[in-house]
Amino acid sequence: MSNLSLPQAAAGNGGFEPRIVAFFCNWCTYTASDLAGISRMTYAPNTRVIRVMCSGRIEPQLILAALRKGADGVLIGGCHPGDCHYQVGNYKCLRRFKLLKRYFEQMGIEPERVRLEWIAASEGDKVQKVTNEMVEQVRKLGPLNLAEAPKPHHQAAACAVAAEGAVS
Amino acid sequence: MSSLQIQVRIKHQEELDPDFANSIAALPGGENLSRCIQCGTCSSTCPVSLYMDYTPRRIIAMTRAGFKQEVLASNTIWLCASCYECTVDCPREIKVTDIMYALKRRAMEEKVYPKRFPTPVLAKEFFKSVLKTGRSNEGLTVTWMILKTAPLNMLKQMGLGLKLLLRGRMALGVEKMEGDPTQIRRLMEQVEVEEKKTH
Amino acid sequence: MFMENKASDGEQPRVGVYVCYCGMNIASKVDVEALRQFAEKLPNVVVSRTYKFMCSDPGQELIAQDIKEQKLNRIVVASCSPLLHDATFRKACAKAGLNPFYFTMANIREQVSWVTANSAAATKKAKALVAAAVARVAMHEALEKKRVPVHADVMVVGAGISGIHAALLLANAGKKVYLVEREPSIGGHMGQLDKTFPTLDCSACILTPKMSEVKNHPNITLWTLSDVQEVSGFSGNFKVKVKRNPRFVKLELCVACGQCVEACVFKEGRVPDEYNIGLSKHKPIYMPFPQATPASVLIDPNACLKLSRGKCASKCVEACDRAAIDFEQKVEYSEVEVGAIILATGYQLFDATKMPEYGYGKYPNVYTMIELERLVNAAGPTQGEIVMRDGRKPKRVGIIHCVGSRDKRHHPYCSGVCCMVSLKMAHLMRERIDAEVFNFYIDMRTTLKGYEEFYDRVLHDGVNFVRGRVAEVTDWAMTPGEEGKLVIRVEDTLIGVVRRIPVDMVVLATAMEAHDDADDVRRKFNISCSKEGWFLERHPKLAPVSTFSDGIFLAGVCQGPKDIPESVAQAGAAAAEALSLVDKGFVEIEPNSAWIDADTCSGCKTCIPLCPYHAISRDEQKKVAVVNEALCKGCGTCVGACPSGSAQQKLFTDQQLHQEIEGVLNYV
Amino acid sequence: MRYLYYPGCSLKGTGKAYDESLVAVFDKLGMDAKELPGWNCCGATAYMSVDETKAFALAARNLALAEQENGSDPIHLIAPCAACYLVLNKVQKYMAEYGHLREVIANSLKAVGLNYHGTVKVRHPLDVFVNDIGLDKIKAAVSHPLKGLKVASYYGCQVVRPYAEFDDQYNPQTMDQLMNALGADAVDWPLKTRCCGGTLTGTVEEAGLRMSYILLKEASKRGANIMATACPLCQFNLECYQGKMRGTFGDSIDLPVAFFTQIMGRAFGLEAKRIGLQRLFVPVKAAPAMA
Repeated sequence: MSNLSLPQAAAGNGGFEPRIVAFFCNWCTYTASDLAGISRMTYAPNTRVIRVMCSGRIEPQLILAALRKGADGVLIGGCHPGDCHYQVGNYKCLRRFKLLKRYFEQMGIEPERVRLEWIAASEGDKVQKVTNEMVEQVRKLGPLNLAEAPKPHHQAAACAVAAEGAVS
Repeated sequence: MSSLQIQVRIKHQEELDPDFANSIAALPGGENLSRCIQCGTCSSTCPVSLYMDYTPRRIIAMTRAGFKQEVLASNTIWLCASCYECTVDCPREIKVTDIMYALKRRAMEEKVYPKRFPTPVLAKEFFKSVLKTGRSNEGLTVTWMILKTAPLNMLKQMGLGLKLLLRGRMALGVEKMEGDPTQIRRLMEQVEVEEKKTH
Repeated sequence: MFMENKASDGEQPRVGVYVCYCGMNIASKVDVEALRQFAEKLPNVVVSRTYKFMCSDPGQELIAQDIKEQKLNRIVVASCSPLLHDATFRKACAKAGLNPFYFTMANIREQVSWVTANSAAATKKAKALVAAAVARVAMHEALEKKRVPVHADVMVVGAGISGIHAALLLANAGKKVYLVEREPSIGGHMGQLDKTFPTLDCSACILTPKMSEVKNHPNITLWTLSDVQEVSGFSGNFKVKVKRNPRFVKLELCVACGQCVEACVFKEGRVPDEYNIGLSKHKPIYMPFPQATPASVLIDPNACLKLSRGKCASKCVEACDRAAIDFEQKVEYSEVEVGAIILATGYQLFDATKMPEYGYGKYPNVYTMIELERLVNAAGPTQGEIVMRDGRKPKRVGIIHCVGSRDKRHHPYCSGVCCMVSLKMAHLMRERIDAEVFNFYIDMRTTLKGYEEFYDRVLHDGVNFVRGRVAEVTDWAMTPGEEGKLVIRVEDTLIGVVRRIPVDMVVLATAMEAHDDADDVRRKFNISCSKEGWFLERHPKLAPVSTFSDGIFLAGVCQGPKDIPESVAQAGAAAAEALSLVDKGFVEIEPNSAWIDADTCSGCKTCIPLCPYHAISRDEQKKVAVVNEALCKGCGTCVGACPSGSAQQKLFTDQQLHQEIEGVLNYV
Repeated sequence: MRYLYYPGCSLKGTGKAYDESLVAVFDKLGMDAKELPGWNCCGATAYMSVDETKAFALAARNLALAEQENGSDPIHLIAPCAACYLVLNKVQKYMAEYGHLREVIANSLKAVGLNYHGTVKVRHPLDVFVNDIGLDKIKAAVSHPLKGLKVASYYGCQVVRPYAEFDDQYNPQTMDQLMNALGADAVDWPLKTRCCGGTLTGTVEEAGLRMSYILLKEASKRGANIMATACPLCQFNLECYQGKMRGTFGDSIDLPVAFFTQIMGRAFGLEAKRIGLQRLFVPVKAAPAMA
């Protein structure tokens, strides 16, 4: 397909293929990614989708765990504001996400390695677009080396984010 | 001897150019070529289609099907006045005007435009003038064009030229841009270098 | 960490992995044999197989047999989306005696083979997803689905032909139905049409009996001038709050005699009549249309002097010998409980002024199709006489198809019905006034039963067909024959020549589009919309009237453009779905609720305000949080926020998710 | 708001009166819009047919130059010529839309010491007059209301297509509003945006002539006694060939065609020479209030 610019190993970065863990909510983004499939929209093969019922379930520990276990980036997909199947789970997710990004900077991880997107059930094309963009973005950043043993202050930070983000 | 004039009108697949459509669709503005549903809005909205040998809709269909020779030799692409009416009205968001430009350029590259047809010459004259001075001088360019394509017309156009001169609407000399006009030439050369790099 | 993991219930996991070819859907991209071999070597995997179609009976049998013979206690199927076949395979497990929640799916079709260009990359991605499923399933526990009784009543929102049909079916099946309509009468768009294609039945003649059946049905509660305000609860047990606007006329007393309308201090109509698309005007007190149901007048509070200014001789009150007029009526709210909801909210028509090239609103003799429907109707503003706004009768009429449809600047979709509507109207114009008719179409779509035959008939009627999309309608005359006419400029694409055709009347077959407030409505009901604003069905083929919210079903055009027979058929399907839900008597709830480990809970109360369902409270004695399972809907927001990891969610425990993360990353 | 003025080549030649009248009107309205230093040809229409990328690069050079003048506010670059307006806008859009093109142009500009970040806003004077300055201020500047002047506002193609975000593409109103504000009557006519054939008159004369003739005829038929244009090529075409049209079509076409800025200048009481009235072929004196 000519109009789908498949991000292939670009120049530089020695053919680095980023590994991206994606957490998609069941009702909107996971459904949208199924729709992308049904519509045969080809996109970069670098994401690994993990389904959760609601983006509100995503906690910083999960994101950090993914990065520690070898992911180069994490993508989170939830329902658009006002559309959450569980009313407000996506807002909780957003709140945590913003805080987490700040901690990321302090930890020396590029905040661009995590991305939160609102993707409705009908937006199969957005799954395609966002995935491709995310892969390109992380490809530019290069591999993340967090694979060593978990640093205690990371854990603490994650807990702090979870707790602070919880305040609604 | 009077007889019915007949002509063979059949197209064999091997006479068509299978890459033609893709080469046009790959250019900026060509991306929606394949999405045409042949509704004819472009033709009916076109103020010049009454003169065209193929209406714009047919040019799109023929381009898509690979009728390269016919498309590039058509008068349609040269009659396009770039008014963008088709581009704005197309329900499939096909940038017909851009496609017409692409076809004109292709015809010039392949040197298959009507003999002594002034538009390609005019375009090249503009180009030269800009390279030299950074600006285009319509009067001089048009004069050159007439001389090159239809010298006899020169006499017919003299009156108009004179009137323009008298009213200060045509300069004989060329007004140059401020600053360094060689920057233009260097810029144009660099575009060629960059284009080669990315292809 | 992964290797040592024992199943949470202490038993050593014995996993069976089943890789589906899905015909060539998966196998053409993913090397399923390599995937099978890869799976075989994963920890805990006892058996790994491939099969052409895992969802087929023999496919399911394969699993059942292995469960019995190989003593499998965990099953992974790598095939399509769990949203499609989770239930199928859970059932297969249960049939073989395994708790169905010892099962999980790896989606290697929608997430892999259908979206990946490169075969090697697809296989690699599929391996990662299978590894994750194998890792996760080891952590699964035996769970039970909870059964909740359902409420037997049903609500139908919108009372056009779809809503009417669905409501009648349910009511006839003995269900109590609340039918909610925001207009003063039921009937919808169908009530405005003159004739229906392809049989040319009179629309009112076939609709009116159904409308009065609604009115008289003991099982139907009809609320007109009403809107749904709030929906809470879930499948089987919805609570719906309905706002009921005042009619200022007592329904039970009014007999629609019309004395009040006669008596109104306004001698002429002053409010553009919605039913006649503004082609006529009605008084502040009016009957929506002769067959309106309920058969009652109503008062427009903005136009009525008494209601807007408080001052009027109120001749209407004097005229009504049944004392039905009541200026004191107020907005009322009703709250009802229903087991299922059918949305049949219909559509609106594309605003033709958005395409100024067709001159609607600028040239008086440019009409929309629905305006013409009213104009040709015997009960319409001209009693069926076809005269234009300038008082002339059209001799030549141009009908333009696809106005706002198949147009990426407006609606990319085909509205489906306009070709047939345009053919019907062309026929009527020939028959009624012997006008010369031109139809301008891009592609003629006459696909259903009897439609092509109708096209043939209209061709024979002598209607002119020009294949081409009209570029513009102007009053610009280039020839004497064009003077004083509307000129249609179009390429006759079958000839390849641009034509200018002067006509007296232009008719625009405008697109069907989602209501402006469709987005607000879908939010109220917690369902999704497609890009174009139509309510989104659960599956385009296999669940076309269901939504992603269980217990909420769709009927008619609110789901996408349809004609009358299709709308009625879909309304029937929606009624059947609702019936099968409420008649079953109970719903099963996915066991994905949250729980809190009382041993580790610090009692910080972080989770309590987060729960949108107020399902978490604090046990003041033990000083810990407690989840009320009956209220929990299983979003997991509390789990995500718990600082001590004490809150967990069934089917999505931390452990399960961490295993899944490790699985996708560490084995490929 | 910071304005710069990009006249383009035509306004230094056949459209000199447009340049003169625009500058005079700016001056009268107290607008500061100096000429973009070092500007070059925009690369318009004909150029596009030789090498599109080069044409875009030429246009982009002007935008880069304008951006250099950037103080704290982004530059609004006023391009009165329809073709310039279109090409400058088009390069903005296409650089955003097509990554490859953006890269080639950015690299080429860099090689000659220029940079463009996309901050310049390309504006047509009609847009500036109606939406920035406002009709009230323009009304206040009118000293000679154009009573009895019936104007057919002619927008032509490239001012409104495909990039005019400031007006309706099918039925533009800004020039009509402006004319009404000057005390003239804007005539409602259906061909406001129909192409004049300007690019064809030099090459396929028959086609170009007929297209212009159709416009002039319809405007006259609708009662116009002057036509206002916003493009040098339209003005040239519609005005300078009227003699030829009379010969070709045997019709007594005789309609003054002026730049809308000249009509503004007249209403502001500016001296005829300052707004280039003497440069017109068809004298405007015949039109009411224009003498």
